[in-house]
Amino acid sequence: MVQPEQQTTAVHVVERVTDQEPTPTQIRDGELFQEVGLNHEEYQQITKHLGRLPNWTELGIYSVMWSEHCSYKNSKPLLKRFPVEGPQVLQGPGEGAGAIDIGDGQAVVFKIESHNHPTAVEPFQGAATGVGGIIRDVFSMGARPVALLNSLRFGPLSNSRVRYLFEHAVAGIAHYGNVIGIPTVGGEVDFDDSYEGNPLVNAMCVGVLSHDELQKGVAKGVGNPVIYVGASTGRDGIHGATFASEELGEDAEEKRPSVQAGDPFMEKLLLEACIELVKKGILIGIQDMGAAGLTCSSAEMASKGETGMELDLDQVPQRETGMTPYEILLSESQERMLLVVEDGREAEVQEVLDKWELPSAVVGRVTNDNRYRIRHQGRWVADIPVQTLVDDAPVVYRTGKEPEAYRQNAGIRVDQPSVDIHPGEALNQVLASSNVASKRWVYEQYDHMVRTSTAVRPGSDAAVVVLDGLDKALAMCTDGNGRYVYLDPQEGGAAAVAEAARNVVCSGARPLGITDCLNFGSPEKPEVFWQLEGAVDGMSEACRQLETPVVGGNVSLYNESKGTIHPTPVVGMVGLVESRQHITTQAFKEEGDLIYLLGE
Amino acid sequence: MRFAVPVFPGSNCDEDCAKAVREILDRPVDLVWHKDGNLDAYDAIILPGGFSYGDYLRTGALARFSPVMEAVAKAADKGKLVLGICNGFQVLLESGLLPGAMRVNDHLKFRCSIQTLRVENNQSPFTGLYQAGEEIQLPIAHGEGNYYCDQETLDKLEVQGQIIFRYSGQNPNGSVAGIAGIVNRRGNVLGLMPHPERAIYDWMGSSDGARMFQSMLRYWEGMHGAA
Amino acid sequence: MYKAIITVRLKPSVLDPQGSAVKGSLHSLGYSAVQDVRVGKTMEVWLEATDSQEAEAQVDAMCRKLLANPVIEDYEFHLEKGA
Amino acid sequence: MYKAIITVRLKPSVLDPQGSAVKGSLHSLGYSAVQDVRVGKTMEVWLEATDSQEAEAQVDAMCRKLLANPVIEDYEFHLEKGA
Ligand SMILES: Nc1ncnc2c1ncn2[C@@H]1O[C@H](COP(=O)(O)OP(=O)(O)O)[C@@H](O)[C@H]1O
Repeated sequence: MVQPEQQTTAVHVVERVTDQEPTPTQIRDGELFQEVGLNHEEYQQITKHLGRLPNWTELGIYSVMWSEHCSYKNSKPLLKRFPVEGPQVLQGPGEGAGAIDIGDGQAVVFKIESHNHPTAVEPFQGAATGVGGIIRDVFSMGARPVALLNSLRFGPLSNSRVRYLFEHAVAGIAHYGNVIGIPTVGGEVDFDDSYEGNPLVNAMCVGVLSHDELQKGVAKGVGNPVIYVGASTGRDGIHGATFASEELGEDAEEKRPSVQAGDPFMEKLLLEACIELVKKGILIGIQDMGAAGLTCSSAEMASKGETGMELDLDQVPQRETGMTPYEILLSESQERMLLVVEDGREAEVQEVLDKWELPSAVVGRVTNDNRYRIRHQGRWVADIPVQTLVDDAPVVYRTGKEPEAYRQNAGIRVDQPSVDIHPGEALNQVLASSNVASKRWVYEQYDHMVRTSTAVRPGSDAAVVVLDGLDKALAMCTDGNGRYVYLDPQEGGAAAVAEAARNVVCSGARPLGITDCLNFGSPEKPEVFWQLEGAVDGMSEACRQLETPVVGGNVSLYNESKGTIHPTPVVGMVGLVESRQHITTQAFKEEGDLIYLLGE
Repeated sequence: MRFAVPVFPGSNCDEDCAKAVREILDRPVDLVWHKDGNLDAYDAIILPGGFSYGDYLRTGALARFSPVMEAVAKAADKGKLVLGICNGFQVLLESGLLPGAMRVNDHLKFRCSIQTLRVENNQSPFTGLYQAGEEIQLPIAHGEGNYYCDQETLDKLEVQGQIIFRYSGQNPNGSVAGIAGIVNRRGNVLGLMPHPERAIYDWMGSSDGARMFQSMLRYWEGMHGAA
Repeated sequence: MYKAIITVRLKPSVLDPQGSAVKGSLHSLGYSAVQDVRVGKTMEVWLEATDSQEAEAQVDAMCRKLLANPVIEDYEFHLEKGA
Repeated sequence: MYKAIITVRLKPSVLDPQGSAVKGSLHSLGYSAVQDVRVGKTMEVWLEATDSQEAEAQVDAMCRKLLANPVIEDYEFHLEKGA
């Protein structure tokens, strides 16, 4: 087998690809790095890492890799506080999704992720592509997705724009899950003024696999091919990761990256093909092209493999003409995966991909020199030390400040609520509130029965999904309460975990672990950072007490538009039902049964 | 009795149908990739639900040109049993094996719920184990189940007993005459929007669907003797 | 290269739930002058053909076979000669 | 009474999976001359208006507000004066 030539010295990188692009000196002198969300200090670091001025393509790569969405630069120090270990944990944070042992050689894989900003701009596609992304995170671990959940926060339904956003977001979630054939079995919806301009859409996916099928997103083995598979690349969603890491300004509509549209049919083919490849055991590494697209997936795979990578962009399937390297690398076109397979087994892979009629191409090779190199039309357009993109991404250590309102609220005595309303009328008002009323309107649009494994359907505490061929089942739910966290971040954070645990336990399961999505405002505001810190501490403490480690999650900051949202950590919990006989539902069953009240 | 479940790109109830046959009937069942054009080895064919070809253009429109559909037509012609569930029903309509066409639900939304149906005809190979007029519970899950046919066709369906199931109570999609499922003139091809394979155990919310599979087996054994 | 612009509509006799819904929404937005709405599909198909007659025959066949469902839909199209 | 014939199309930069699927099927039916397919919507809206200018203004507003999604779609329309 012919090995690709190994570059030992730095290659010659072009100054710019087209006349429209600024040159490296123009970028420096005009401070154009600010346009892609990088500050002076970060630009200096990049120059140091490269030993020269970056060109526009390289600047784009750094800008997305160092965005909050990809690098967690603001939240990393806090995420370290989460308990992430436990005897049952097979895969903690760091991969597409976490994995927990459930006995019998099986494991459950799950993760939650946000798609808040895209939904605020285009609710149907924004919410739909959020679902598509989280499903890819789960099957890229080698797991067969078995259930979807979500957690939604919107402004009051009395506002017609909110109603539009809500209806279309629900339809988008339904559409993606229904078409791909994964039941949407649960979730939660809450309406509050604070989400009016900035709705939250968090989607969770749960999958199951055999231990030996667990995959990783690594690029290993010098000379091994890097294979691109799935939808072709267009100009959609360029800078989506950066967009997610900024406040939604008045100009969000114009500034938005051209919106990503999802194709759940394509993803269904991708899912089946990837699972077939996993079963054949041909894959060395597999990763979804999510936020920051090809750049993020390839750089992370090389970083985790402690290797390097060379990509030839001319091989990337493209759906528009004249795309620049910058655009190809940063596009967030949906339904795409990156695979690394053993050299020489390309034909076997091709056979599977052809059966599912999926576009694919060998777009690069694994190298051993820790460089991330990009070729385009015969020229090198980027040459970057891999670890500077991932491991050496900047970390921002912020300090929080207790908000004024919190101090004031602390003085209020709440043990004697003064209510002068007739209890019957109060009850009616409570039952009629959109937060308490039945959510059937929402979940009837979700196919919650496909796969014929749903034993407890939406409408109870946690959903229960039985496992083929086993007496066991999985209970799962999403929970969070922004108002509690607003009033007391630590208590509120702990309460979210506790509520999830109660729901799982009430369904007959023992909690196994959680995934979480931290939806907060701008971390640059000390009061918001204080909320984030408190919530993380509260959640961590609850997780320690309940022995439910955090095996993955997602951070969504900068949720601001005309004010900051309530701090809203959402907890997705999975529990194990040892026997189907233990499955319990919420409803009263028979006349004469005793009713107990447990707890304080 | 051997069953085949053709699999189109985008089918997603294929495994569920196979599971129902295995668990309820304990008979052999194969998933058959849509490019395979031969179904001679099978006695019954179940076209599964899902979103073949993403439901693009019209539901079932692109799947009907798959090679396997020629084999399905041939099997129907030979009098073998063909059951089309949900998207399978839509494919049967598009391919002309059943009369009529499907429109989007009148409320324009996808609807997933357990629905009450009335068994209008228990003389078909698919309904022998139900009582005539019996009300049964089956789940539905579709966005385009609003069955349409013109008056002339409807009159024929009524007179010839081809309407097998009707929605009882509220019509969940606006279908003509509350139609949930019909057979062809000969009676060996049934298309229905509800999902019998999702109602085979009580824990699923209903087990009424099991008898549809059992009816098929009983009918076949009546023709061929138990084998 | 030819471009065929095809319009597929539900037959007048077939109730159009989408059209009724759109009409309802327009009314509730205050467009009370709207009397009726029908929703259909438009398709643009680019194809190579030696002349417009051949293109026309091809497109007509595609419509009959696949692009429209004769049970509920009518179609019409026109051709543009393109680059 | 006026009839507005409105065409709503996905912007060229937005993925049209439906178009790709239809193209694939046309190819497998043997129409290999087909180069590309895009699928959009067409709407016919009948409305009362005192003159064509008023009708045009109304229809344009409806398109912007409801009938097209400006984030991913473009629209165009023409008016016919009807019975
Ligand atoms: N709130 C969180 N709690 C726990 N883990 C988190 C959280 N946010 C992110 N992580 C973990 O950090 C890792 C890095 O995320 P990354 O690979 O960038 O994932 P993605 O972009 O898919 O969210 C992921 O494994 C994720 O599970």
